Amino acid sequence: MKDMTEGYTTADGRRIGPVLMEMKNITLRFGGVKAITDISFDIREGEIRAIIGPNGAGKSSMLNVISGFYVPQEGEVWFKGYRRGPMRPYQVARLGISRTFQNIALFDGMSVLDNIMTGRLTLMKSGLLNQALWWGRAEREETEHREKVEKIIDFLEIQAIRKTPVGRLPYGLKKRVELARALAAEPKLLLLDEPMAGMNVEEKEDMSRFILDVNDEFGTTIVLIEHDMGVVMDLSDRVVVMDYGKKIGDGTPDEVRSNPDVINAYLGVAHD
Amino acid sequence: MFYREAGDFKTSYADDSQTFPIRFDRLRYYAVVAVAFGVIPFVINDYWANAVFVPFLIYAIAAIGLNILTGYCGQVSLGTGGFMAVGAYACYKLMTAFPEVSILIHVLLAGGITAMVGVLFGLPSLRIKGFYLAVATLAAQFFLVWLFNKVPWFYNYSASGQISAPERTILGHPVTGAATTASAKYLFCLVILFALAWLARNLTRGTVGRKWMAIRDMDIAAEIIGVNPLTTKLSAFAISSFYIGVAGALFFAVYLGAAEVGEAFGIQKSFLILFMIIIGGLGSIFGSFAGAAFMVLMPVLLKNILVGQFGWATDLAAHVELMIVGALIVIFLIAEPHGMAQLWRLAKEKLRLWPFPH
Amino acid sequence: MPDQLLYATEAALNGLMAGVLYSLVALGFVLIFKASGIFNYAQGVLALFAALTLVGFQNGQVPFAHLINAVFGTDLHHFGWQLPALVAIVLTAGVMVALAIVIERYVLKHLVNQPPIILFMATIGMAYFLEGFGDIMWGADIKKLDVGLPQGLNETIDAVTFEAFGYGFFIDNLDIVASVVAALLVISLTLFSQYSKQGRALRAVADDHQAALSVGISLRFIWVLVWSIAGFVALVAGIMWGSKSGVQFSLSLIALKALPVLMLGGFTSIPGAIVGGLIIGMGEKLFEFFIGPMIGGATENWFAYVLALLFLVFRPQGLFGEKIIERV
Amino acid sequence: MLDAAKTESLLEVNNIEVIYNHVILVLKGVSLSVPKGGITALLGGNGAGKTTTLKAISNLLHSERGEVTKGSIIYRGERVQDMSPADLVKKGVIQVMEGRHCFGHLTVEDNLLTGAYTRTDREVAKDLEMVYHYFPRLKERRKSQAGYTSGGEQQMVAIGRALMSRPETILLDEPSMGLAPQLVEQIFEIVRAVNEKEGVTFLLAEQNTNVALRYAHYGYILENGRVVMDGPAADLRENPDVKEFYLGMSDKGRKSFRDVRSYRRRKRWLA
Amino acid sequence: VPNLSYRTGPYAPGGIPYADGFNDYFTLLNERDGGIGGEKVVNPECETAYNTEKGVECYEATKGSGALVYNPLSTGITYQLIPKVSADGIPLYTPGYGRTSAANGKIFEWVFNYPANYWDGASVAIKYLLDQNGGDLSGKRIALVYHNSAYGKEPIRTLQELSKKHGYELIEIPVDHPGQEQKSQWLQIRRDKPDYVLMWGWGVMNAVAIQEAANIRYPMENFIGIWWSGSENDVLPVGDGANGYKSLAMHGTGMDYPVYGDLKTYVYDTGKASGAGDQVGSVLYSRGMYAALVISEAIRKAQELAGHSAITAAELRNGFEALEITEARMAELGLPNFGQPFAASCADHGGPGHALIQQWDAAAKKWNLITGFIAPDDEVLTPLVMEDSAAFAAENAIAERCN
Ligand SMILES: Nc1ncnc2c1ncn2[C@@H]1O[C@H](COP(=O)(O)OP(=O)(O)OP(=O)(O)O)[C@@H](O)[C@H]1O
Ligand SMILES: Nc1ncnc2c1ncn2[C@@H]1O[C@H](COP(=O)(O)OP(=O)(O)OP(=O)(O)O)[C@@H](O)[C@H]1O
Ligand SMILES: [Mg+2]
Ligand SMILES: [Mg+2]
Repeated sequence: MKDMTEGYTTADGRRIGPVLMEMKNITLRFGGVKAITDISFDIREGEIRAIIGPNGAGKSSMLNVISGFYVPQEGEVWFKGYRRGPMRPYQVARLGISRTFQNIALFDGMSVLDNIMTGRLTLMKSGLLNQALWWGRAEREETEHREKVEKIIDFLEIQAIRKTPVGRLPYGLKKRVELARALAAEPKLLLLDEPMAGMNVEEKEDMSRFILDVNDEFGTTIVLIEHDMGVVMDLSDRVVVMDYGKKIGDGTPDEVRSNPDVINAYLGVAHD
Repeated sequence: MFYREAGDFKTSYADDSQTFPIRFDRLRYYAVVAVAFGVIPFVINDYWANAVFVPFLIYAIAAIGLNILTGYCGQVSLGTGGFMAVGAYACYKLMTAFPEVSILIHVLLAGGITAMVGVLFGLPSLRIKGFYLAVATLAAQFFLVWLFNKVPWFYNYSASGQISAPERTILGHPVTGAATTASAKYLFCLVILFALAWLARNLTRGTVGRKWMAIRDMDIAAEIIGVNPLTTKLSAFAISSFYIGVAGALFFAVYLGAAEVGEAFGIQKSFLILFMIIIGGLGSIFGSFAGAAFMVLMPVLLKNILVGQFGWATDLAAHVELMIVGALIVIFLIAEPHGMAQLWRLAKEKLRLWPFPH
Repeated sequence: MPDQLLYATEAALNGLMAGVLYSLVALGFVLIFKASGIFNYAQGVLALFAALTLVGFQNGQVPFAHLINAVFGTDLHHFGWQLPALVAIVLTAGVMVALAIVIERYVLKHLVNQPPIILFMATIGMAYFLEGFGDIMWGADIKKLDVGLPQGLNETIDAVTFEAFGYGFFIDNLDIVASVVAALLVISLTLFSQYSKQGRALRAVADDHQAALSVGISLRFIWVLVWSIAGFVALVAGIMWGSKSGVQFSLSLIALKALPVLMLGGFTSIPGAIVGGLIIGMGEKLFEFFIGPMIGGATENWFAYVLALLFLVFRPQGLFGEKIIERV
Repeated sequence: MLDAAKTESLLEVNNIEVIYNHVILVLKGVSLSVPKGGITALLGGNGAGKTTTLKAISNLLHSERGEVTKGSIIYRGERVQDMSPADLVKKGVIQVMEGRHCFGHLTVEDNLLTGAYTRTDREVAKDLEMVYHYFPRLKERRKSQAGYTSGGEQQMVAIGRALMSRPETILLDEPSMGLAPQLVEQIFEIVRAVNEKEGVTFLLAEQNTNVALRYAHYGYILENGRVVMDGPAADLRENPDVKEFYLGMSDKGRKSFRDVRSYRRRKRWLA
Repeated sequence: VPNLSYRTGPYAPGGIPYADGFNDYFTLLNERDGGIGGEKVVNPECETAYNTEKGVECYEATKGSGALVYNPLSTGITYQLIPKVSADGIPLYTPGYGRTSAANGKIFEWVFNYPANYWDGASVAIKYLLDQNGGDLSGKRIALVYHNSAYGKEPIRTLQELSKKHGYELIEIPVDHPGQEQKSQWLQIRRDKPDYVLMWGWGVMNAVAIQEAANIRYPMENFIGIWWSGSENDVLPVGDGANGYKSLAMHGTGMDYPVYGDLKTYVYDTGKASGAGDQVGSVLYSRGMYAALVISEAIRKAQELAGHSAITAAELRNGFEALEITEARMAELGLPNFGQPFAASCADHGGPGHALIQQWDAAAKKWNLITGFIAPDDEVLTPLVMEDSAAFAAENAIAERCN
């Protein structure tokens, strides 16, 4: 076993750091429905951590717990070595956690560019008056941030639709814009909820490439929920498997793949 | 083919976030401004000023204000009339208490006071959403009107509760009171509108505007990506109320000259301004102008046509006018739910493609 | 009982009754909101229009007399008949159905899938139109509406309470009738929307127009149905309010009294409209009665809203409204 | 296996053009023919126009400010373009919309029952049991509001709802989206079962080309608003371009998503 | 003479008959006499819907075309027009409504509100009650039910002053626009059992109030409305319950006046009647006619003073100021015992302020006058008028005239 406290280096030479976030004994209920039951796992710096499980297992709920939208009835969330107290989601975002959503949550009334710019809101500082007069800091800031955003736009290859209102985009491009918005915040931890749903193989390949590049270039830690086992197994370093709100497996893709519980509950047949 | 935007030739991002990125648009804008400042003041008469231009300018301010709240931040408000009343009464109290201070300052202060009141009534928006909020803002509407009607301090204990604007001057020209000339009224309102529209434009194209729009389009997602709903919504309420307060102050002091709160700032006003922004286009400054122009001009026009041209009896004309206004609103909404601003955009899109469709 | 308590009870009872009258208007709102997510501002004008039409039929007024006379120089006013109330009511109900069909055909149909605020504005446009139309059709003068409902002090209650407390309570007969009618309406409408196939379809339409279309729900039919029912409810409200105050433009402003009721009860709940009405009616009457004189009176307009607002802060969807789904 | 050439075609789409908002031309002449009792797949990348095609058929375009400006849509020999979606459902064509579109405030069960809105027979309860049999997860959640169920559960509701109307033809828009792998197989098994047992015709838009081509009889590939290729599913599966770009197979079998990092441009059939 | 009327909106039922009466009288003059002094009077109508903004529009639209005088029948529009007409030099005639202190001609050069105003009305009502009670109201309780607006609030000050003088207790009960629902107000009255109820209402509020009063069995003869609460519109919808209700009146009503003969010949029978023609003889019709009559007399006077017939607005003002209408003149005009005689002066734009009391007879559907003209208590009113007009003068830096 590798040294798990201080991190390790993967086979392809990426550096995985110490634990960034730790979920301890999380339980989340909605009235009578137990969405998550006593789940613990950790996320290491720089790794791609996948969460898989059948529909309704509680994966998205887990992301919502991480991003502060759901408050679990029991359990603790530790981030960067500190216990995270009760926080509103926007405060969590300011810690450097950003995400995409399963049911696309873009701002339909805005252009692609503006949507991505909203990702940088937590980083922009100019005041109301400044903005109103469009002087000095406001204008400078706008230009600076615009440059950064343009880099992301280039990176995700969505230059052509920069000014299109997002409402008109097809599903797959929306997902890409959502990723761009999340990236624009320059997060430490990026949460992706089914980023490849509704894409064909080629588009999935593109998306995989983006995810890997983000992880590589910026060292961003990524939590990924995905139903395409090919993608999960190829991309992730470690996988948590949930079923009916419980954790039924946790480990490297290979370990998970051969876990009989997982095969039984989720995979159906052994995937290669 | 004069409408050209072949490709994106901007070389800097600052250029790209200009208000009018297309040259032709920019020219047209300069032309409009030139006419508004350089021609109209010299030809305007009492009728045009009082029946058309001054109300249009003032309503445009109010419409921009409401558009910030409703069009940009997504919080539907039916309390506009009440907030205009706050502006009007604040202005009245200031004018009578500090006669030596410039009316311009009074108007702005009145806006400031309205902003504070707006924030107060904006607090419930943190929990209440959609139509529930819209109806809840009626509480502000009715309460404020009642307050100004009931507390004699607000109307300086006058016998009937009416307030009348005393004469005040700017640079020696009266801008309120009976002696005001048409062009003074017009210019005073125009200058304020111009400045406020410019500020609104700046606010809406930058960070603040994006926060508002994010809240409008999907408040939960906005909060998760780091928008603080409290400050964002309240800032929208504050700024919107500021505009509406200024509009209320001008409405009373410059336009009407005397006002009775229930009549001048009743719920009808709230609806009227809401109409303006919806017909004009939610989330568009240009739309606020277009909507205000439409709602001010149309009844005047209809009346002049029906009564003046066709010689109908006034009551018949008034009823037909109501029907036509109602029908036009519906027709407009059916033709283009996103308002005149969108119609304009689509027209431009078509023009740009012209003469090759698609 | 001490006097104050007696007065309070009387005020509260009357408040409850007034609340029922508000509820009658609110019911129309709820129906339409439930069925299509449309916040129908025209409900008040609908009530006015229904009442005008009813009076017109009853008195044999010539519709559009004013216009006809103006155009043809004739002097028409009345057909010279008097219809029995029941016949007039049935005819008016027919007119309301026709109106529903027209509204669907020329307005709603073209606004499928639009954001709620657009639909709301369209109903305001319709309100303007109907107002002008009603005036042209029947004239803007004040009219007396009498379909034979009892009005005024209820002797029995007065006598009984006088026996018991030494102070006779004032309860208006009209209010009693209104309460009975409202109860019947609420029960039947609740049954309809809870237990019929159409009821389920209504709620589906409110949630998602497109999806409703995709499963084969005919928006057309649903809307005509609901607007007809709402028109009928408006007729009932129009009769009650018209008997009270005569029929003329101001009748349409009762919509404003229904809004806080709606807000408090929840936009989507039929029983909510009644409960909301009762609470609002009682609250505002008691407030006006006891606190009003201290702060200058005429508090009813805003108090109802403030009361509703307070409730909303604790339950943003109103007492019985459907929870607003917040998920990502 | 069905032979497309021999069976009569139930639905004919002839050279349709679709314009949104009067300016955005999305479909530029799409023709399809859906054979009776077959499963036809509509494939293509993001924004190719699959959803638009399906909506054009089921007449749901109107509510999105889109319209069919050219061409015709014939169902059982009858022009259906000007019919209301409700009438079309009565004729037996129902669409499962992309992105689930459940009635959020209704319970799962009520959602399913709305599917039976157009039916007048007495076997609704039986079909409800059938849907619950297909999707046991829904039975567990039958009393909860659909708005609060998970993404996959909503997808099941949407499909189940369509089945409840006992349609003759189902237009399925991305049924596999967001479903767990074994459920994807299961859904396609259901599609096949319903198709074979009850003779229901399917037209399905799918991104998951792999599965879609395994279950479909015939396929169309759409790109940029045009049909660029069509043929029996088996043939398409063997086509090298389809293999590479839609199935993610290279000569050496499936390649890892980790390895596709280098920049690479998709081959276009149309420039 | 523009007619700023309102035939739509919440107050249409009041606006329609008034506008009809106003128009018909001028039509009569034109048809019968060929106008006034040979000049035909045109009175273009402009719909305000009781709305101040439309009022402004109407004012601006008509003032350019040689408008001589305005009569907007709305207190709100009046307030707004006062500064405007003063600047433009056009008289504003507001009989029985508007700004009461405009009676002080020293300050309000361009505004005339004779023959009577709200404060006169309030005072006359109290006078009448004094009469009924043998000159003593002390210990009595009088409730004022009023429209919660500028208009409704007008009498409060006067009634307060009078209560000091006569020792009655005043209970103020406001009713918000539009006044459809007045349960709590009338329960309050039922509880407090005031000896008398006065009402300053307009529009639907009147009918509802009278209905509620009937419902709680309030003795109708103790319920007195201002002249704006005393038209057929207010009592007819209530039916029998309204029997015995009283209201003030500035003038007679009904069709028993010779002028109706001429109106019939020259106006109604020639199809020139304004509106639907079904309002003839009603209280508000009579009032509109009365206003037109006063204006026409002022025009006559002005023509006389100016020495030519095509007078200007400023000349008309002089006519208004010098106007004197005697009973003999009224009889000559076909309206004997219709209105009170009065004479204006530079300082007095308010007239004597006398008023009648009328009572509704539900069976006959008819108003009956039950008193002669009663004079107001000028001792109390004059200082109030002075005070209020002085405040206006101070606010607007107006110097007194007529000294
Ligand atoms: N706000 C809520 N109220 C009630 N129940 C909820 C809520 N959110 C989630 N649930 C329930 O919790 C369970 C887990 O939902 P979740 O969305 O986390 O599933 P998931 O694992 O993401 O599934 P999928 O793969 O289908 O998206 C589901 O059964 C869902 O119905
Ligand atoms: N309402 C609309 N208004 C304008 N353009 C639209 C609208 N809906 C779709 N489009 C455009 O039509 C094109 C085709 O969209 P469509 O949704 O049919 O694609 P699709 O093949 O279903 O893609 P996906 O696989 O992503 O769902 C896209 O380019 C999209 O931008
Ligand atoms: Mg999920
Ligand atoms: Mg699609």
